[in-house]
Amino acid sequence: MNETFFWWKLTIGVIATIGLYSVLYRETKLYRFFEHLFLGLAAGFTLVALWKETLKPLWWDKMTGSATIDPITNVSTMDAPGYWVYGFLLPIGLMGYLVFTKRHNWMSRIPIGVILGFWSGQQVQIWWNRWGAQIYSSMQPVWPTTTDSFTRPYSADLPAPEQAYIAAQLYPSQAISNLIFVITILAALSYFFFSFDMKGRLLKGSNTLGRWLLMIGFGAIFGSTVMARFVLEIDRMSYIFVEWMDQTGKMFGGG
Amino acid sequence: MIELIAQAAPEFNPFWGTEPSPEAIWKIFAAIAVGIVFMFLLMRVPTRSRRSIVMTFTFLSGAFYVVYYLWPEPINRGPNDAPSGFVDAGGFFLQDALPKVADIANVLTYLLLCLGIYSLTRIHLGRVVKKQKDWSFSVVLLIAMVAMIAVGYWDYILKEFNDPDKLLTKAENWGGVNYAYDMLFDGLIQQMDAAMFSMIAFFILSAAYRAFRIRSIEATVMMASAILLMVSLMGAVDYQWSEIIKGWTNDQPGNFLNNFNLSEVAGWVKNNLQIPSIRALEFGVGLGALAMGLRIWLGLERGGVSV
Amino acid sequence: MSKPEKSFWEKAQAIDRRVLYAVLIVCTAISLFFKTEIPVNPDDSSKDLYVSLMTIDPNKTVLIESDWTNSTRGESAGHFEALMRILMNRNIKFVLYSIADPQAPQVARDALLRIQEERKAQGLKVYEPWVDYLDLGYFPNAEGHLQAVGNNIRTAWGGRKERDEAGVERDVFTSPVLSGVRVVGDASLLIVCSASATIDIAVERLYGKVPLGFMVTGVMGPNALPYYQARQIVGMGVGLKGVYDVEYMMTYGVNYRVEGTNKPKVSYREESVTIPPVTEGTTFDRGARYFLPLHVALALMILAIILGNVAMFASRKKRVVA
Amino acid sequence: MQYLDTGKWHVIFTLLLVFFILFNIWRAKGKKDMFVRRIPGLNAIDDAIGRATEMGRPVLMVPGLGDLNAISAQAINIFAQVTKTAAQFGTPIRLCCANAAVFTLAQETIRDVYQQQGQIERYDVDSVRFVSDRQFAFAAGVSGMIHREKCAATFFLGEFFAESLIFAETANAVGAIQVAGSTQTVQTPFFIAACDYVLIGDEFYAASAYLTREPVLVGSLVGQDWSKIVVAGLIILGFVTNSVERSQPATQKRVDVDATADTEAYTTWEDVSEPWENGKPVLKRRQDTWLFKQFNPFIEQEDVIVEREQRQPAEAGEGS
Repeated sequence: MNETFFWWKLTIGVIATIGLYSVLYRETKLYRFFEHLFLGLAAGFTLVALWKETLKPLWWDKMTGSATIDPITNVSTMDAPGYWVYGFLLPIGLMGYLVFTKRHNWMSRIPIGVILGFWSGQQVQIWWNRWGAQIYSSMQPVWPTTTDSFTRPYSADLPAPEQAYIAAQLYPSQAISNLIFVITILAALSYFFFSFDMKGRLLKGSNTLGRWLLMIGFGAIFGSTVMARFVLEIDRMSYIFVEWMDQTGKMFGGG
Repeated sequence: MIELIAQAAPEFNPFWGTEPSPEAIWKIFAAIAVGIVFMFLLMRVPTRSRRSIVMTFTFLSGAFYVVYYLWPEPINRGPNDAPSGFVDAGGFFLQDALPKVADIANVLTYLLLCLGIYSLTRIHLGRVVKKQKDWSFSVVLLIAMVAMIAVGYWDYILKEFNDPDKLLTKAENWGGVNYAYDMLFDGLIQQMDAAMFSMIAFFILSAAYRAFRIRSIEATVMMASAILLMVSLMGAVDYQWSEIIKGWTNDQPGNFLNNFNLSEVAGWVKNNLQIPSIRALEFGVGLGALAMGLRIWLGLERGGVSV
Repeated sequence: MSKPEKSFWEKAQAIDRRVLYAVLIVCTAISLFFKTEIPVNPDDSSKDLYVSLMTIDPNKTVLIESDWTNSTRGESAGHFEALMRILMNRNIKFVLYSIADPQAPQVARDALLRIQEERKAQGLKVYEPWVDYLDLGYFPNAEGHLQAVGNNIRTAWGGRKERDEAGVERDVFTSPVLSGVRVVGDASLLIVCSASATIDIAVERLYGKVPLGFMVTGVMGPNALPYYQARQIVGMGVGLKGVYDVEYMMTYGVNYRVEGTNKPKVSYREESVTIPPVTEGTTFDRGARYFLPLHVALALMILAIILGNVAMFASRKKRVVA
Repeated sequence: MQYLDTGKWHVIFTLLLVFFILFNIWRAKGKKDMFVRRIPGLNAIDDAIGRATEMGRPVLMVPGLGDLNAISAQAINIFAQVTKTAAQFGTPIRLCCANAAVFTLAQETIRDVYQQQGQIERYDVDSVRFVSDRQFAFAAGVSGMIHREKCAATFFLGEFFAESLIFAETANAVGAIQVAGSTQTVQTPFFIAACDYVLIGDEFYAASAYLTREPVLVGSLVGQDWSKIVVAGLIILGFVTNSVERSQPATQKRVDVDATADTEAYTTWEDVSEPWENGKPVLKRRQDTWLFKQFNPFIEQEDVIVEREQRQPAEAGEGS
């Protein structure tokens, strides 16, 4: 049973994959079929997960609490208290459903207002956690602490104190890189000034420079993202040509 | 160990929290009832005060996190500590309240979910009834949806309530429903996810061929850094290049030329050009979010999404 | 005036995108069947991650946030499997949980099972649930949950029960894995194996409370890089290159000199560290299998860009002449 | 007050930024047509809609995949502006959502727009639709729709992830004018590669101010600029002082002690044993500098010891 089932599962997966890939050729009836199948299944799964994964653990269980009854002594111990006030959330949430009514549609803004309110409050709270360390790490020293050599010498074969000393130093090459770092961040920052006109050579220049530097950044992102995308395609190929074929071999090749 | 067990026992405020028991259910119904009454009261309010009502809800929810942030955080809190003084007590309260408050937004979001499914079903039922173009595909969609719901919940009930010894966690004990569910979910949904996702690779290729042209300085620098990164990701090329450099430097690790290894150069570009430029951009976005958050929280905007 | 014959380059410029698609499919599919070991120089971020994984206190627990699903199997599965192999080889206890997606726990479970089978076949120690690792499953509400974990892990995970070796359901904090953990900082490391923006949440909510390490897809790499540069995380493996880096370091060690060679295959900037190769169990796996096809794909990509530009210029010149 | 978790500094700094924004919003009250720098992507909106009207094809708007937060709210704000124009021309619109809460908000907002334009009879409830909350089901659905309805103009604004390029390339295949912008920096390059107009980073938030010139919005934009200037200033101050300090000889070294099972992390100073290393003075390390101390507050061991009397375990867990 299991092997056969597994093969069917793989096979159907392969067919579905090809069905969706068909849109690469043209938007055909085949694609349309699998698209709607996908949408339907996804919607169905959403409704399953709605209770199973979210409302039950997040809302129902916490509202009712939980207790275990000891089979021997038959004494019930509370594991988690029930927070009955969670019940109040149901009507609040249901107000959203008034959006389709003519007269009370404004009330749908109440749950939305609450959700947006929480999000907004958090912004104040997380700003520093996210940016503080990054502001600090942008304050890079740009003055070399030593001029013994231009770049950091290779210290693998030196005694420990020497290594420690070299590790602690800031060599000119690094200092220059740091300077470039600081200039880049300032230039890029200047590109995002909206409320006043960028007049004067310096501001205009840094604005343009900022845009170019941003493009370099985007290029780099593009480069490393491309890897991820291709790997997924490769993984699909391996799904079809390696896994499915292996399983098919096992099924029919007497394996 | 004792201390840990003591901690494992839950703490709760006897007013909000109740022992799991039949009467708890009554309290819950009471809460729901109060909510519904409240809802009907809201339906009566005059048009002019609506905005302020919505704003109050928004403000109160935002205020919690702001206060949580500004209030001194109680440190080094032991499992059975009693607060020392008012500030500490406030800190304790906020700390305990946080997880519950964090739930509210999600519960509300998910309570709204059916609204989305309603819209989807509406559109496709309409198509079927009106026999519009492609109505047959809408039938496929609806059937798939119903099937998934039925199988999904059946499987869930079997696994959740009729399986005390967790036998169904192993495939060999499965029945037809469990197989059906696995087929629909693992066999179809998951694979279709992956298929759609992997399609991006093709689009990238064609986009690169079509759009990555040396038209302006911007386009050129973007292309150049993209290519540099891609080459540096090709381990073999990178390695061969470093071998060549080893040849020049006759394998002196200290030699300056070693900085021209592809991975070194790519790393340098990332660290000194990508990170700062993107970081500057992100600062802007972060500030934008902060500002937008403040405007929403304090209800300063009018029109658009705000009343 | 008669329309001039289209030149090769003009045709090339107007090439049907489907041709490109076909080429990509064929090339990657074929190259999957060639197995070769490709020499690399691992990235610093991968080295940092691997070194901290190999040097953390084996008696402390590692928390693993597994936030990937089948759709990013290509990269994330490689990361996760490598992580499992490392932890099991070092005999470190770990906790699995997910916040990104309800499916994430199942996918992680399957991967864990694969590794278990593999190790059983190789006659190595097999991890026991409750004793060696805990599988806490999915926690909805990512932000809220990590906030709660950072603020008090014992209340955040307090309610969870698992079956102990005797099959009795008990609070997870009574298990050997978590019994030593009072605050999240008591864990030696939190590894986020993610394909989504949960890395931002992790930094926002947990930075400074526990050392963070990332294993992310190539897409999230650039997102995570600033955190690495700002030392908010100890290290990270990015994308398939990251997977292959780790597999490569497992095979050849770090700063590890084989007799008769003056330079190690993989050298690390902190010369005091020396990590011998992993001798038991599999080292090269998914990363090694996909690395060659990746080369082919990237080469295609670069070729496409170059051809695109050549075509543009060539046809432009022709137009000037005509 | 014990701000031992992260130090006082960040609270003050955050409050400063908040003050800047609010102060400028207050300052802007009643002012007319304040300056906002040109944002090319947004000037394209009218042409795009005009084109759609001529071809009689729909305008597609997607507020991204994100949950209901300021980002999707902002996207819908922009779409409200787009819809205004579309409503006047009577151009059909499609707004596809991947999140039910966002869908609710969009539904409500778009209806308001038609109402205000006095075009309520042109408003079709099904033009704002929920497709799927599953990323790639959503991608499949939307790209199928782009193919079938041959949308003439597409607006992808909000939190986009992997699906961004699927949309962009599909829309390109049917020859639509595309305006795109994502707060997800990682996706921006793909939009740049495939779309006609792209809002980069912050421009997305500036958009509604640019389109409406509402004093409140422009005011907060000014506040954001002030904050950026402060950040820039901080960075400049930082690299100067760091550069100076890093070349000064150190007398003390900062030592951070990690949190253990029974105490929080704390910090102490340790005297430098020999101020000279192989003939050169020992210089301050990164963590010995003044600024580092500001960003990583210096917490003495005694600060982290808090005396609290113990509750009775019975009280601790009622019913246990």
